[in-house]
Amino acid sequence: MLRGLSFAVDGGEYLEVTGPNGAGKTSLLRTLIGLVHAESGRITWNGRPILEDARAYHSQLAWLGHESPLKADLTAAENLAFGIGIRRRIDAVAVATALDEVGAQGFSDRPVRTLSAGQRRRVALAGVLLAGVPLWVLDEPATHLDADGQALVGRLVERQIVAGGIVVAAVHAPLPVVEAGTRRLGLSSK
Amino acid sequence: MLRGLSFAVDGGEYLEVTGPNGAGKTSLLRTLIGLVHAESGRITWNGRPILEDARAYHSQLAWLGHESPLKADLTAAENLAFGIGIRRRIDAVAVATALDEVGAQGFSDRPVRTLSAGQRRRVALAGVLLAGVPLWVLDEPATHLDADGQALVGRLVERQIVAGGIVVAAVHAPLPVVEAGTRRLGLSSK
Amino acid sequence: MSRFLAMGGYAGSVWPSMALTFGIIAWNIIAARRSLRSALAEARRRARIGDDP
Amino acid sequence: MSGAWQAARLVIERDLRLAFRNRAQLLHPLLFFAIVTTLFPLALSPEPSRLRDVAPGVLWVAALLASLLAIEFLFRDDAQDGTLEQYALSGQSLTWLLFAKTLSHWLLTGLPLALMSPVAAYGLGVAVEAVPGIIASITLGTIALSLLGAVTAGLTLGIRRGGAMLSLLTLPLAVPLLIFGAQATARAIAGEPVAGPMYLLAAFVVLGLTLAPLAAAAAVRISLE
Amino acid sequence: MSGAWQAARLVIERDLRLAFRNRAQLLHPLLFFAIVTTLFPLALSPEPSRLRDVAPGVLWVAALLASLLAIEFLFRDDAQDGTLEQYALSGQSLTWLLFAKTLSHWLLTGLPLALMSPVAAYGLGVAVEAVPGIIASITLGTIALSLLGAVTAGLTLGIRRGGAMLSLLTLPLAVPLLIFGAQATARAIAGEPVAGPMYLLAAFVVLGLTLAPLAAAAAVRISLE
Amino acid sequence: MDWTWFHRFGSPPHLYRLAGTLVPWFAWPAAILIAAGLYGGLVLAPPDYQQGDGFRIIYVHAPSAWLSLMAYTMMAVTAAIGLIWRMKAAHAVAASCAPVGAWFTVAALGTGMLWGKPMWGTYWAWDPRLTAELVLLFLYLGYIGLRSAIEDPQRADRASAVLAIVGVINVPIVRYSVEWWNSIHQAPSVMKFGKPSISWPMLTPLLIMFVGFTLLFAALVLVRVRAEILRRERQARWVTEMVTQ
Ligand code: HEM
Ligand SMILES: Nc1ncnc2c1ncn2[C@@H]1O[C@H](COP(=O)(O)OP(=O)(O)OP(=O)(O)O)[C@@H](O)[C@H]1O
Ligand SMILES: Nc1ncnc2c1ncn2[C@@H]1O[C@H](COP(=O)(O)OP(=O)(O)OP(=O)(O)O)[C@@H](O)[C@H]1O
Ligand SMILES: [Mg+2]
Ligand SMILES: [Mg+2]
Repeated sequence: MLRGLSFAVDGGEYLEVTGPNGAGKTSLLRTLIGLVHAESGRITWNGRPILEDARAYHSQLAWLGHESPLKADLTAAENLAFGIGIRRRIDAVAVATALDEVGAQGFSDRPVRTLSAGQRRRVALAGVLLAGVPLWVLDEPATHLDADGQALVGRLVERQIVAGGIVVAAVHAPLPVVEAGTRRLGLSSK
Repeated sequence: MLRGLSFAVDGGEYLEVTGPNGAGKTSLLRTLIGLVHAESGRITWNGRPILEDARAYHSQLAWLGHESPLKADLTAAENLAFGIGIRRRIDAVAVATALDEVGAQGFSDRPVRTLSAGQRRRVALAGVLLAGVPLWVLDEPATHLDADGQALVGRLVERQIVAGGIVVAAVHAPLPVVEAGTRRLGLSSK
Repeated sequence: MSRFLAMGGYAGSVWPSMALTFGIIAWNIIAARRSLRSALAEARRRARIGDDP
Repeated sequence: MSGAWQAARLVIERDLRLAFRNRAQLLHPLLFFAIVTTLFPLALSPEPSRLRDVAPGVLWVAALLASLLAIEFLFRDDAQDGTLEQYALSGQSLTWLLFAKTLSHWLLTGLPLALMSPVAAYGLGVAVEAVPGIIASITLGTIALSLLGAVTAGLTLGIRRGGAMLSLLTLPLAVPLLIFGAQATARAIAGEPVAGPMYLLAAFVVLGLTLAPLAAAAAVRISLE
Repeated sequence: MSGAWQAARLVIERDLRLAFRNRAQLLHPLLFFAIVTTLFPLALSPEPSRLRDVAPGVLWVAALLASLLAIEFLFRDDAQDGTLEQYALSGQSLTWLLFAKTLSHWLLTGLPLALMSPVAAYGLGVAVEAVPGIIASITLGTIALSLLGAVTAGLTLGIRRGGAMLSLLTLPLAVPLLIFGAQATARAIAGEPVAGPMYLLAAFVVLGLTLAPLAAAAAVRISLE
Repeated sequence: MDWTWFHRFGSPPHLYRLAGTLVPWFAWPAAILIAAGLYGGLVLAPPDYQQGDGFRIIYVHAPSAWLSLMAYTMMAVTAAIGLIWRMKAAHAVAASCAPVGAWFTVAALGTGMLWGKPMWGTYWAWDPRLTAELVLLFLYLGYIGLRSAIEDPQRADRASAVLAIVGVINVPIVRYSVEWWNSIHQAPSVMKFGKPSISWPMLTPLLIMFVGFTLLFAALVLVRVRAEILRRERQARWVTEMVTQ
């Protein structure tokens, strides 16, 4: 499906994947994180194929897909405490700080079931923040977000790359991120 | 939740509902179409309360929510033939034309399961077109769509209001629709 | 008195039945009043902080 | 505007096509029925005379559980992907569309069960003479169950883990069907006349046909809200 | 990086909290078990002596079906909302996380079933002396079933209507458990020694503990692809 | 016909106050009647010539069983009223009947089982009446479970109302099962009481107990109705005014 693609991303870079519907953005990202095995080609992290030590690789990355991985019956804060807790030790303060940062302080103690589409997306983004890992892979991170939320995503991405991290995101509208450090990868449909 | 809201929409008008995440856009639209009962207040269509003859009202409107109402195991064309068929008689030609219009000709005979997020959204939009009704109520119609898809949604909305129909849509980014005939309703989050 | 308590040999059934029934009645009285009290407390709490959640 | 018959035809055709595109679903209740009726002889000692004694009970409990499992899917997929919402907004009578859905559900689950019951009965050592009675009673019973299930499935739609509630709500209401159905089957096996319990089953079917679609539509509307 | 124990504790705590927030789910297998064991006496003739004869079969088939139903939910919600994907990408051993999940699943379904089995047994006319044997055999049986179910639930995750395939895959593999379990129960009821079938059940548990989490993790990885 | 009384009755503040005033008028007579019935049943009534003193369980068993049925019927009727006329107060009554009815079903089952041991030699038999009563308990549990599973009170009201109405079919089954299925019947020692031969000293306390239990039920439901109304109306002005005074 995807063919003739080759790229490398360095620390401090933001790779923006664009392309028309069905171009293969989602497929590309899922391959990058090792959920889908590429039929041919190699994906390396720090020079080593990612599947060689998948657990070590995964402990360095955070993934946000089309759907937000939240339990409808738990509150926003509980979702993060459990979801991120299995990756690294975090306390309630860290969770609250992350929820503040994404503008979720107003609804952090409500079951996710009662949140609107955009509110859920914000909670999911807080999870990415909390993971505290160098590599972020995000599929349309700004869907359902309002203008303010779009700007927020831009700021978060910027902060991550300034701190030396890497962000790979598939988007339809470019994120408001400073040009320096941003690279674009345009997929064409077929 | 929503309070102090009052508006009227006429034929040939496009009402764009905007507002931050959690402002109540989705709730407003679901109340408009009569799926949720307003605790107080009245919603009328042609001067009569919508719940007085809900079936007559519903036969005049098409609804597209956050999720696209498609069966994963049916092809795009089958989905439309069955889904719209219960509303009005349509033939294969009408279905094919509508799918062409939303740029879905390339994948109209593939099971929806294998379509990308944006491709599904296009098929759902074709369903709205095919319903052939005066009132469209759309919740974030352009999610997951590429730039070309956004323009498409704008064109479709324009055509509908030029033909004397009404479109009510909740959006985060304004749709590219000519200003004449467009009215904006900004909800503020409490 | 002890003859009354013996219930003609059926004490093992009669008294547990009475205990069960009146236990359930007592519990129902307590539960009903508790539910009213908690509803009042909840209403009061809401009235204090204003009616919007 | 499509006529009511046209709409019902499309609802049924869509469900049948989906089922045939996804064979596993079609086989599920049958398989479950087959497995339950096979497990019993394994768990009990397999003496033919004792098996024949428990045959009506085993057949009916298996049929009941198999239909019950299938009921969970009656509206679930349609609710999740928004199809039910579209039905409610289609301008057609929701009662009528749901009736069509219930009918297609029975065609896909109850009917195959009824047709397969003689095989299971044979496995339990039942004589051939009892077959018509068994098929008839299971046919009526599964129709009534599908109708009842439409109501309870509608009620449990909005609920997070509907499955649990669904069994809790459906099974008690299904108890009379089980009792009369097993009675009819037992009589059929013993060669006695089956008319009595069968009339009662038929009465449940008639009651269900008149009331269940209405109640189901009310239930679905409530859970869409 | 959280330690493995910490991670397992969080997985279990999350599942338990979700279950207690949603009581209906917690009650589901129990209710199903109660209802199935109630249906049987209704469908069969309710003579105590005949009921006692079929008691081991009824108890075990009911327990098996109840666990089987619960197995469908073992991974389903987590797969749908992306939690399983996050587990696979968490940097922790997926085998270990899924083992924790299986454990919490047993705590929520198998354990209550085992504890409730004496009540159902009483309803079927079984004497009190048989209770320890029944509890022990159902405890072992449900542990083995949960482990087995983790593998089959993982395998059927990617499938649209996994339920059908799940029963089809799990039940045949569960047949040995059913046979030895029912045998142990029958012996307990008859007052005979139960050690023989019980050792076999225990052997299945040990086998399951060593192999099932590995197989489940492999299955889940495949279905995420 | 003037329907204003109907709507006035259905207005939550009115029903709230009315229930408040009525509670003592039901509760105290209930207490007195139950005490009197108990004394009459346990002390004054002579032992049954066949069952001895064992029969005295009837004084709690039969009224509990009767309440379990009455509560369900009342729940279904008020639920139907609430559904048809969209009347919140009726839903509140229906919701209040459920826990009380469920507990008395437990009482009927428990006392029946305790009675069954000496009379039939077993706590439980799969008799149609016993089974139907057990099914009634499951129906109550289903109703309560369905309510608690739906957060939105309006939706919970209407969904559970549909269930209550569908389930009402079980009530006549419990009631008349003894007559319909003569095949697997209760032991004849029970049915003797059905005959007019039962003596007045035995019957009078039973009748007193019936009235007492019914009044008790009314009082319990009224208290719960007040709580239910408050929960539903917590945003209403009259509630805020009332609690802040
Ligand atoms: C778990 C066991 C039992 C259950 C569930 C049960 C249930 C019931 C029910 C539903 C009623 C009907 C109340 C009414 O129609 O108003 C009733 C009445 C009665 N029961 Fe029971 N019962 C049980 C055991 C017994 C036993 C063991 C006896 C006596 C040997 C007994 C004697 C009576 C009598 C005398 C009445 C009142 C008059 C009548 O309707 O015949 N019950 N019981
Ligand atoms: N399971 C599948 N079987 C066959 N084709 C598939 C499958 N899943 C996706 N595809 C196809 O692969 C292509 C790429 O899909 P992908 O989801 O990666 O697109 P995308 O770029 O993310 O699109 P969008 O912007 O709409 O999200 C699409 O043409 C899609 O139809
Ligand atoms: N079931 C519910 N219970 C309680 N609150 C709810 C429920 N559903 C939605 N809400 C709340 O109602 C408000 C409006 O939600 P709604 O989904 O209408 O927002 P929206 O404007 O569509 O937002 P978005 O842009 O994120 O889609 C939100 O604050 C949301 O949290
Ligand atoms: Mg995509
Ligand atoms: Mg919204």
